[in-house]
Amino acid sequence: APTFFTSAARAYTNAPGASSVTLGFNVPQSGAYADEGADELRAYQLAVKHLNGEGDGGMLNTFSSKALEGSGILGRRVEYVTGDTQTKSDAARASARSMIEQDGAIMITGGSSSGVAVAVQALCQDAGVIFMAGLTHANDTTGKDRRANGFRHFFNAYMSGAALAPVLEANYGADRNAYHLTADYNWGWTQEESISAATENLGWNTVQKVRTPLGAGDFSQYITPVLNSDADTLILNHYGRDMVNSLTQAVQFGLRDRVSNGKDFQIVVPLYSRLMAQGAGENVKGIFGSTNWHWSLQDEGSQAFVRSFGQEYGFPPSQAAHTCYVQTLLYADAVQRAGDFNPCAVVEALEDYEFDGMGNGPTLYRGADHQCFKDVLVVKGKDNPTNQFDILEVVDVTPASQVTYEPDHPMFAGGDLGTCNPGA
Amino acid sequence: MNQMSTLRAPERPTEPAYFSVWDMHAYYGESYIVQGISLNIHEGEILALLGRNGAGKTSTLRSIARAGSPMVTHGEIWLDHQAVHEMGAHQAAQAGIALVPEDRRIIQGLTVEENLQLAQIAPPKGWSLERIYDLFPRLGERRKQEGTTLSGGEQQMLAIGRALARDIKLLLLDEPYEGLAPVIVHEIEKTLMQIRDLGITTVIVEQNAVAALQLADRAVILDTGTVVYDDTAQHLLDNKEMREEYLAI
Amino acid sequence: MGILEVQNVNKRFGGLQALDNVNLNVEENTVHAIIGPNGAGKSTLLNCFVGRLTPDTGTVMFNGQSLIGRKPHEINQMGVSRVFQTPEIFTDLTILENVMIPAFAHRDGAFKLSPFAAVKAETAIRDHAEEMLRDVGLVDKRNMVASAMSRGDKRRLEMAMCLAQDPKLLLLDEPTAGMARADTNNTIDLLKSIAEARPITFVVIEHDMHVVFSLADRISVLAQGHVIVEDDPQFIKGNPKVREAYLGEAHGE
Amino acid sequence: MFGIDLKSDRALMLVFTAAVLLLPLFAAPIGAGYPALMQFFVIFGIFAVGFNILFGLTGYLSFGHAAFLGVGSYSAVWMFKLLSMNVFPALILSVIIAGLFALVIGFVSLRRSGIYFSILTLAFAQMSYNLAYSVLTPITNGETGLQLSLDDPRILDAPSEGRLPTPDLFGIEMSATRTVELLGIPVQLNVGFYFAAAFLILAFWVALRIFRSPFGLMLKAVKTNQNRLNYTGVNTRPYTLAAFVISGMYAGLAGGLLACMDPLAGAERMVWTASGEVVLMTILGGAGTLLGPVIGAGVIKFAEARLSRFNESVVEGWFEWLPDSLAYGVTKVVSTFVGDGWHLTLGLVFMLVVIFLPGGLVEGAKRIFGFLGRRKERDDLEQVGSNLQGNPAAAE
Amino acid sequence: MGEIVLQILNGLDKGSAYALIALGLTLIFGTLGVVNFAHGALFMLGAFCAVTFNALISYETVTLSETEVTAWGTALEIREPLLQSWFGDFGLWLVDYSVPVSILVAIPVMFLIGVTMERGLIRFFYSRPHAEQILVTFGLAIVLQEIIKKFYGANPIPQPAPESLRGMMDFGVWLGFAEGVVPYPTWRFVYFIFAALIIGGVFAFLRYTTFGMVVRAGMADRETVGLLGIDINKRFTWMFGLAATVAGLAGVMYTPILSPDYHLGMDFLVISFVVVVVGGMGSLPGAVAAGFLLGILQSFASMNEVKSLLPGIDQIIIYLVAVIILLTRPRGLMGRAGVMED
Ligand SMILES: Nc1ncnc2c1ncn2[C@@H]1O[C@H](COP(=O)(O)OP(=O)(O)OP(=O)(O)O)[C@@H](O)[C@H]1O
Ligand SMILES: Nc1ncnc2c1ncn2[C@@H]1O[C@H](COP(=O)(O)OP(=O)(O)OP(=O)(O)O)[C@@H](O)[C@H]1O
Ligand SMILES: [Mg+2]
Ligand SMILES: [Mg+2]
Repeated sequence: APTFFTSAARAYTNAPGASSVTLGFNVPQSGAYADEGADELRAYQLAVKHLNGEGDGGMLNTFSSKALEGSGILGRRVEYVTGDTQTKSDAARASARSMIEQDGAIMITGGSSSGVAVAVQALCQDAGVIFMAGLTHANDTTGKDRRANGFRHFFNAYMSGAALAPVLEANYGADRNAYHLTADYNWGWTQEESISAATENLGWNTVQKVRTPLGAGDFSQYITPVLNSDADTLILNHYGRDMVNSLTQAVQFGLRDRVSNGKDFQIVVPLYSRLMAQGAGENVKGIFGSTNWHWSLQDEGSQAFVRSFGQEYGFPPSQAAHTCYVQTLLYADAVQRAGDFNPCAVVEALEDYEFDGMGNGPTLYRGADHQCFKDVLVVKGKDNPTNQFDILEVVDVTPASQVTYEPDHPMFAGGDLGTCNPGA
Repeated sequence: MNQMSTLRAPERPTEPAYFSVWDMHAYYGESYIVQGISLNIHEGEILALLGRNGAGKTSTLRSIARAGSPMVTHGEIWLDHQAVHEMGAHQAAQAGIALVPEDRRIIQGLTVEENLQLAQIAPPKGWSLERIYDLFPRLGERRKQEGTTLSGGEQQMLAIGRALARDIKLLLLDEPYEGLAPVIVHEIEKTLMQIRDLGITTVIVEQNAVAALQLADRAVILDTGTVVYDDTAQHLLDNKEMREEYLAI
Repeated sequence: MGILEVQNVNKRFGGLQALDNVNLNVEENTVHAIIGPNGAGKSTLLNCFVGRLTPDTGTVMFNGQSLIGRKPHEINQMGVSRVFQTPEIFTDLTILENVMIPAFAHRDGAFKLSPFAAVKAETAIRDHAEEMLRDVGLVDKRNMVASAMSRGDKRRLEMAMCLAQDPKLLLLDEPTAGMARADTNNTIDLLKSIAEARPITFVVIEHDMHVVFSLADRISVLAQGHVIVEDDPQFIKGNPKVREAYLGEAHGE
Repeated sequence: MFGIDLKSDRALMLVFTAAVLLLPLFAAPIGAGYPALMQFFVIFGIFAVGFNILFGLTGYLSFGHAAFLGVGSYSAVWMFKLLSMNVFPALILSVIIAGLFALVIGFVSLRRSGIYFSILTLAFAQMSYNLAYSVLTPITNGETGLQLSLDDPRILDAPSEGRLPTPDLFGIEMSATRTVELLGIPVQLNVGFYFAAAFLILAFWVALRIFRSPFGLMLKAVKTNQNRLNYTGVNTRPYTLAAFVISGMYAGLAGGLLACMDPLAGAERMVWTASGEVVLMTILGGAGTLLGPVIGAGVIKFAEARLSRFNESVVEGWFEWLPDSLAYGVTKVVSTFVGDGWHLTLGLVFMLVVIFLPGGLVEGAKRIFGFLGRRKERDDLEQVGSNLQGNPAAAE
Repeated sequence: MGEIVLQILNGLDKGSAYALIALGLTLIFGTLGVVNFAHGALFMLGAFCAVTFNALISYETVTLSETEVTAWGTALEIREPLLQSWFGDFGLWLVDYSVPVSILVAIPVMFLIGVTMERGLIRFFYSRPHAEQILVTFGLAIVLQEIIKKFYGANPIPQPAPESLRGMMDFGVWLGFAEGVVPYPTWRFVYFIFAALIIGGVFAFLRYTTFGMVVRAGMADRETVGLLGIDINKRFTWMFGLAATVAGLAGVMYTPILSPDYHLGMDFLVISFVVVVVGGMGSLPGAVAAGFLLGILQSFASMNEVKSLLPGIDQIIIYLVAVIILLTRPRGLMGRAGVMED
């Protein structure tokens, strides 16, 4: 068995002392996702405050579980270390290892890309600590690369497809020719697969799937062929900076003013990031996509979170911040309920756990793959934003039942959770 | 060694000559090469600077021209009442100093003509290109050729031509005959006499001491960075002892 | 049959006929001087011998083997060394290392992978290199970095480097240019003693007539890419063609 | 210096070995004493030492060396997946494959010199990276990186159940760590670290021998005057190619060791910034010096790993003792340079080192000791780069 | 057919950007002999000149609302654009045209940045090894980039083109195609024209003044040029300012095409080095030609027909072409002998 600390006569890796427990927040601090990482970090710091009984308590007040009392976790004060994933698998793992080996972190969380999430999740499995994934949307994280020690609260590409499809049908009809531009790496492919499957179910026709290099910058050479195809819908399987650029440029090439097959040409961005969408400016207006959470939601939990976050930092949180905050609370709660920091106990407490009051309605942490099942938001770029954060409006909430799939669904097949690993 | 005793002590002259160097010391990094050299030349005179390999002749010329290395740490250089020691290389050049370096330093990537034009960009302008081509017809024939592909002798002509393209007061020649065929040496000798007749003050470093002394008014011999002889050229030609000791002729 | 035979070599640079049907025959164990005005094509000819340039037409045979189309290092390995007109040395290395490199090349050939040998253990090579430095009078400066040498010293170093290879044919492009008269005389003596001590052939380009006439067994005069005269030294001086093209009227040495 | 005669290679080797072996002791107090980082120190040390054999000696600046590191890692992980978790087969394959890769790329790239060579190597590495990231995903597992899985064949090992195995040396796991208290500081002694450290020492010794060999002398000669070398009867191409392949194999070894410590190989290992990093390590420490690259690697990896860790609340902790108003300002200023501003510090370090210590850290240290110590001592140190260095008596 | 023309246009457009960056880079790199890894950062700074200018002219006064609150319970901010309230329609126009107008700001700013960089740092590195130049300029690039990140964050900041130049232009009708076959965004067309003007201007400046010759000479042998009475330092400073300005302007005008972020420079750095080297060291026309060549090839390699034959070719085409060109032409397209070959 892998042993990171043979000398420690403890039952599991990095067992906390009597007074404090250390969590590792591993977020991108450099590279294209640095702002998203910064927002995640803000959420983590807020979560730590709330766990330690400082501030207004945020979602602790609305959380369905009342195990947490604002006295740390199991009476230990919550401390944290931070690190830079640089949005690279290697760097993220190095950073996570240093949190585990040097700083004694018992749980690692964060990240803004699926590659990083999968890589760090595997590391945590080997090291015997819990990984609470941050923003990761690829099917693989809880599909083919699922691990017993890893948990994902964020939704995934399959869910995006399942949620978007009905809305697309309602707005654009069942007879469309879709053209996919896809970021040429793992996440892009799973999203392309999921979305095309969902739209083909509606009766849409997929005319072309084109892979574009990550960070291409100028996408013009991929957009002009769209003009000459018989497509009437462009689906951008891009995230972050690629999304900003490809969307901006698609609009620049007049796609939105185009009429094709007698229909108005449409663009769809299946996964939105509100933070990044600012970079696309005017161009997002009226464009459909999906998101895990949005600050304008009116439920109690969301409002409580937006309030604490907004008062602390002066602006509303992003979906990345939300998922990270929630993950931290969920972890703490699981430990509290289990009465033990042992990762295996935590796994047991989280598996098939149902909760509410965290902004997404009733949610299930499914034991079979460690994926959360909850409602998915379909959003649209807002036509008349009232301020710089008011970019998206929620047009539909797809109920969890419609986005639920079997653990061995073909898009998620091939994975094996294995057994939980407590280290030592 | 009576010549030694007639050496002027490095003592500041009250009235600087047209061109004078006073107690100049210079270093390459930490190697102390020019170890207190003083020179005095009247306007229009030619001074032959002689000495063995490594004696510091080139270093002295470069110091006077204010080239980047060696670093002059002490001393004064005066040319026509201008304090050259306070100048940078380009200012010294504008004040009328021209150095024809020992390795010629023809500029790569530039044609013969461009090499000459380059010399005329900064004031003051000297001979016209036509006049230079008249003096060295070979350069005229090859004016469009890249300077560094010229033969060794041609490069030497170009280097001298480049100096003449500027209006100069002091010409520093570092081994101008090196690598030249006897005919050309003769040509250049004639040119140097022409230059002397124009009244351009000249310092010439030359291994062919006889040739240099025939041209020169004064002679200075350097050894390990210090002046060991300073007198008229004629006296040196007559002084067998010094010639044998320092020049092997 | 000479050691170096050059037949009908032509070389053009654009519009310039740098070498115009050059024929040359260098006898073994002699000193063959090439003189001629600047730009006559002397260095170009030498470049054709060592593989720096390829003649447009013509043949160059060394010891019965053609040199045309061979790489510089191959030609050198055949026993041809060259001293350049502007010194080519390893400026960042010490003087001793500069001489040891050709000694290694001579012993080990064009390439030898010996990552675990130690230079300092190569006493034979070092002794040989030091001997060469002693010959040219640089042995006291052997640990100095070569870039800090004066020009005359660099020439001497390059000569030592070539000698360390024990070449059959040594090409010297103005070996004494820039040397003090005393050292020029030493160089003449050195070359003479080398020529006596071992079987070696010299091709010397030189403008210093004192050197040429002290050393040469035979002289070729090149002008405008063309060999105008080839003869023994005593006949060269008086040759009117040579006087006109090269020596000039006033030459009085 | 320090009473030790660094002029002797044996002494240098001894001091180096001791320093590497005692690293956990020195690293612990500065927060660097954990396995992951110390493994990085030695592994990137190997990478940089190898790079320096090419760059420091021949002056050929390769901007694609990370490709060999990446290839080494992929080879090792494949070996873990297919054959066995034993590190030796993995390392052997890493070195061989990286060497072959270097042979091909070097053969083509070395037809050019100077900047043209640099761009050729860069182009090859970028092609490798782009393909590894996308089209070659079946071999490289793309963005996520190649990792072990439960259903790997691993024909020599017993089937793994439930948990993934870790790389081992005939049963001793690389990840095994023992913590001992020394002077009140917990010092982590890790198998993987010592395993890699042994390789660093070996790699350093080989590099030292190369530096002192006629082969090394030829490489230095290539750097100063390739032209002269050709006219001296030396065929420079095989020399440069040999240096290229050797340094490629060093990189492959480093890549293989990375995979041994953490069995995942990501495509980012091959991207141009990764190649740039080893260039920076070498120059920062001092190109052409023996110790420089190792030190440069340590500095950069330390900055990357530790500076990003000091977030604002950590910095606040440092200045708690200051009066509140002052503490706030100081915290703000200091945290600009750490945490998510760690790149800024790195950039400044690069600039300051190269401005004030030309020649890199080692060169700078020599200079400083030169001013402090006697002149004689400095002369000794300057000799370290010479092939004739070693036993001075033998040189006379 | 329309597709091919469109891809050529795309290539020209991309090529314009590559050529402009490479032009500035080769002025410093191929001509002054300094390996300037901060050149991408200059491009990025140019882009942020546009961002800053836009931010300044769309400065808003903020008052806190007494009645309304935000979703998180703080008082709502009411923003009032300052410029419009002062200048009315002209203010609006200025905001609309902020990208092209910011050129006027970028020229002096970038020139000053270039001059400061040269005076304060680069000139101490002319005679240093290339390796040290790389280290110091790379360090500088990181520092500049982090400073921008500090002020503007990591996310891209959109800079729309002026309203009137935002649409499409039917380029095909000029070439005799049917209407609507070759539509092309107007702004990209503007960028192409702009690049052509800058390139032409720089060429004219270097050809019809002695400046170019002096700088070339100074690079080959600074000392000798100095000994000929020319203050080469001053010229180098100017040259650097010029190169920085060219890079900056390329960045300003590119912002509507690519929303700038702090990392923009690094993304262009490698490709611009490749372009310069493929063009040949020391050759300005080479750099420009290589820029356009690589741009066009990259566009063609991205066509579906090509990609289906050679998967992934669009990701490596630039490097592949670089390898092929450098192996067949030793000094790139038009390189001069001896420049940075050792
Ligand atoms: N760049 C340098 N760095 C260090 N020392 C140098 C440098 N250039 C020359 N020297 C040293 O300075 C001394 C004088 O050199 P200089 O070139 O002035 O001599 P010289 O009289 O011109 O000799 P030559 O007749 O050989 O040209 C020599 O001992 C030489 O080794
Ligand atoms: N690469 C080249 N391109 C063009 N012309 C050249 C080239 N190399 C040499 N030349 C020309 O060829 C002629 C012969 O040059 P070469 O160097 O052989 O002369 P040389 O006889 O050695 O003269 P010197 O005694 O002055 O050294 C010269 O006119 C020179 O300008
Ligand atoms: Mg001299
Ligand atoms: Mg010649």
